[in-house]
Amino acid sequence: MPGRELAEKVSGLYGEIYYSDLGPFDPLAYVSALYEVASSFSADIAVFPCTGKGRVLAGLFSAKNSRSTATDVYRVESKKNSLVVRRLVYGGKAEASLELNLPATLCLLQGSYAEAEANLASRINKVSKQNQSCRVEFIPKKVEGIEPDKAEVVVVGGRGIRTKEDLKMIIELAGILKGAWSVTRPLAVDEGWSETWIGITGLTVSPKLYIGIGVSGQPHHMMGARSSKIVVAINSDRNAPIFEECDYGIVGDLYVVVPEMIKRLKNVK
Amino acid sequence: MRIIVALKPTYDVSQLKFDSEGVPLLDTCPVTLGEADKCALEEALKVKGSLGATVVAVTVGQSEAHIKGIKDALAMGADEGYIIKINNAWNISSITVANAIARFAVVTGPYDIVFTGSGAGDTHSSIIGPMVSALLGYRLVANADKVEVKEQKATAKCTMEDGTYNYEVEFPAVITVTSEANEPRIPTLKAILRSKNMQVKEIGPEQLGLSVEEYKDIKVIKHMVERKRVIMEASDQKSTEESVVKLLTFLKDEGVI
Amino acid sequence: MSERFSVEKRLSLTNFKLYDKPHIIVDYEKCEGCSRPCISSCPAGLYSIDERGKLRFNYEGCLECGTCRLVCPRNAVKWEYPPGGFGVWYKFG
Amino acid sequence: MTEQERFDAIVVGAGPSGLSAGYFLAKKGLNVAVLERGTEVGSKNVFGGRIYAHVFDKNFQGWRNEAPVERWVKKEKMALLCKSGSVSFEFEREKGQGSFTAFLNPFLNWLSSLVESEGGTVATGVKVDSINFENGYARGVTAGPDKLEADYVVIAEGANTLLSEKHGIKRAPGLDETSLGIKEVIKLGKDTINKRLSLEDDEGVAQFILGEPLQGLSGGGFFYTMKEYVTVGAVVRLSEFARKRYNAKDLVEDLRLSPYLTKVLEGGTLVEYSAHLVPESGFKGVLKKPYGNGFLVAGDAAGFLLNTGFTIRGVDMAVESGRLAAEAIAKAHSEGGNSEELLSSYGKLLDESFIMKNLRKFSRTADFLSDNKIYKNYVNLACSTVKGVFDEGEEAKRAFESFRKALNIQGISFLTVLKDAWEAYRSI
Repeated sequence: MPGRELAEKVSGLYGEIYYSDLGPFDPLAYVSALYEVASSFSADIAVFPCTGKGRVLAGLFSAKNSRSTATDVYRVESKKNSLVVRRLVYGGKAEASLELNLPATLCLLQGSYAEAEANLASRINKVSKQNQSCRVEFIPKKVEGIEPDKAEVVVVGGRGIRTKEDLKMIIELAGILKGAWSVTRPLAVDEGWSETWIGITGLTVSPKLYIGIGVSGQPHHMMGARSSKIVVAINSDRNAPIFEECDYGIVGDLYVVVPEMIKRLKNVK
Repeated sequence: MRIIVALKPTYDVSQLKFDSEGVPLLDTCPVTLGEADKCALEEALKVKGSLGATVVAVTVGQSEAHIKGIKDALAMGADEGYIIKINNAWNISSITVANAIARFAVVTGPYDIVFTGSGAGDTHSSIIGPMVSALLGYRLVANADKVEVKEQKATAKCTMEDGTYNYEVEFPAVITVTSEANEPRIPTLKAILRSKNMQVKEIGPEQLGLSVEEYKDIKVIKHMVERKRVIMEASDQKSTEESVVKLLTFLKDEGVI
Repeated sequence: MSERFSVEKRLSLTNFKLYDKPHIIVDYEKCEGCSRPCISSCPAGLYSIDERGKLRFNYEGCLECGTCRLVCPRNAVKWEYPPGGFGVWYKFG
Repeated sequence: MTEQERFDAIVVGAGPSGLSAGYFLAKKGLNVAVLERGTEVGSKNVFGGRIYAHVFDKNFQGWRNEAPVERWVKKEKMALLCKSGSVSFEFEREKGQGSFTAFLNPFLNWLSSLVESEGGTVATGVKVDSINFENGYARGVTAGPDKLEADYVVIAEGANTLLSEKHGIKRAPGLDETSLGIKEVIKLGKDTINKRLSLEDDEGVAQFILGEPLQGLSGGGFFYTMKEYVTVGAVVRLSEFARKRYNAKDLVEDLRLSPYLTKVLEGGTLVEYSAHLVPESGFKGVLKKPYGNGFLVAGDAAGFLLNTGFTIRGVDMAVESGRLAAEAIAKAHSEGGNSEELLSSYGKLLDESFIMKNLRKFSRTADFLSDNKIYKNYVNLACSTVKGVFDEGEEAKRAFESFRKALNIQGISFLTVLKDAWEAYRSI
């Protein structure tokens, strides 16, 4: 999406909006645009999303502009000259509270705060084009159906799924529930069965309902799904860590349980 | 070619336990090099094998675990190993770590590539590589799932949230590597014995002109997500039907389907 | 501490650096008809019988004690240690 | 061949015996490598919790200031647990300095640092696959793709004797000759431990437990206090799990949940569950010739473990056998050979050492301890008798009266008791 269009989309949420048309993600070109904006006024807090690109930009930006940094932040309390933040650590198993001096850079976890109302008077500014630091070729992911980070129901397939063909079951279940589907990182990156995955290096989702099917619940995956309202787990291994942090779980063969779920849901509808 | 590999030994998060008050039992948790860090080292060793390179492993901290981490890197095949002697390295700020590595690169450099893991095994902030790149003015490739290094430049495939990026960068560059990039080698007996005669070199913060910043008031406790944990069994046809019916009823009552 | 912990729970408290291939191979054919002392003897409870009466073994959680090798009356347990650096990692011992 | 690929001696296994051998070999100037399969020294080792100090006092100068001792054993306790109650004895020393509690992982790391400070090499993450024999002589080892040469190989592989069996040095032990030790480590906090057991900071309890929770199995339970932790475990013969179908995985939980222990352990956090084999054949089953051309066997692998009926001694015997193996190798080395004959001094040294003296002295113990009557009937007998003596009913009972009644309940004749008592007198 061109920069101008994007900027208009978030108009009302921010007082000053800057955009630039920089092409596909070249970290240094992107951050130098940020440097340019930052040099025009002295910001106390810089906030980035907790995504792959967000973290990269936060690191680049804070090294020059704030030096005080925390990622995976889900609560912020401001003091006079500092921020007390709560962040996830140890793969999301633990939380740490720490104090950051201002100016500070934060990567905020999606779903930590409700969306703001768009009622500000916005001014849109353009930032000049920056020098490329490398050659980039971008292959956007193909998303079929609803995007997981925007859906109210997310059905996720994990290592328990044996073949790509079997993913159809997950997609069908997601369809019936009017939700999105995704997978864990190994299925996306190693097997190439999906363009998206949920987890610390992929998408963070915060749906009303998360259903993990054949998902063991490794911390790096669960960090991407922890803010879901209800977590459901279906797994044949009763020792899978996901059962420790689900609301409802079924210990059983997913190849029996999921078709049964689909059957029941279809009958109801 | 000269390569730095920046390494961080971390608590093996998958093994971490907590006491009844939710305080992490760090004494009983194994500490090892992060998986992504080992992959970063493996990439450097691959370059050493194909193009010839001096691989310098470095970590920030002086605990037993840091020394062991560097020894492991030497056993895997690094040519030199350094610890940057900073006390209480678990609590120092990210910028201090990044600065330490950047200053180290300046003092012992020049280097062509700085490899590091895309994220550490414990915090997984993924910001150290980008910070080092900004501090050194090196180019940056972050989260590489596949790396190929040639004489003058590197190409890398990076999977990010919106798709796949194929980068080509010239040196000097910082390249952060994910744990998908390769299978790190397991040191052989002879490699281990050879590394036994190698020294883990020490370098102090004053030698690097470094000021150390600690995070203030760190408190770590178990992250409790209140979950209901209603677990049902589906071992045969009957129990499967019952569990599924119960599950769907629960979900309706919750108002999520 | 007055609750009983399942063996799975206790194993989840013990540290492991799991190797991706099993270090113990059980010859299930040899097991047919055996009284299977391995099931009661394994302190990690890794041997079990499935619904068809077949022996099942899972090496994940192996404490590397060697008991199953010694109690097997049919020499059906091919027992090796995991490769160097892998397997159970006792922090106390 | 480079220097790194050739050693005077290679020790397989960095347990108490292997590291001791490594230390004394290095001290005598031999080029030695100790190879350990665990990712760090101690990561594969398990024991109950107590070590006897004498062997360190004699051979490791200044060790009391350096070794990671948890607590010095001040109180020795023995508890017989029955359905209706328990009988316990306690012996309290004025000052405990004879044995101490420790965790094996840090303790072995300390020993390992001694080996390295003497110039020896300790390599971890190395699994030795086989010993290389040439013309009937051990000539080194193979680990994965690598071969390593040495004049002497010390086999200190522990109780699970895969290597020794592979090379025909010993046979696989029988189910009555081996026990399984299972242990739980529980974090309780120093103050709680001190308060509940009336201890000062460095004073500890070593406790031996028999009876009900172990369901009459041939074996005993133990409880040790560390600084911040306690260990609870049991050592039971393999034959009991195999033949009686008692579930090994329930053993320590049954013990931990006995009313006798739950109060002490209240509020604790379980942090580790471990299991390890224990060679328990005593004198009868000890490896008769723990040496051959180019190799020696030390520690558990050779069966150097003593169960006196009340205590188990393993680490001190292992350390001493490692030391003697080093002595024998140094002697053979100075004589310029590695033949069985030159290494036979190991046998003589062992024979004169406390290892074999103790094993001989307790030669009848292993058989005695395999009698199930001890674990079931006699524990109950003791409980009923003592209960009778303190009976709160109308009629006060004389001790012998209670004892006779208890005998009746257990269905044991007085003569059997006398015979067993005589056997106990001779054995333990």
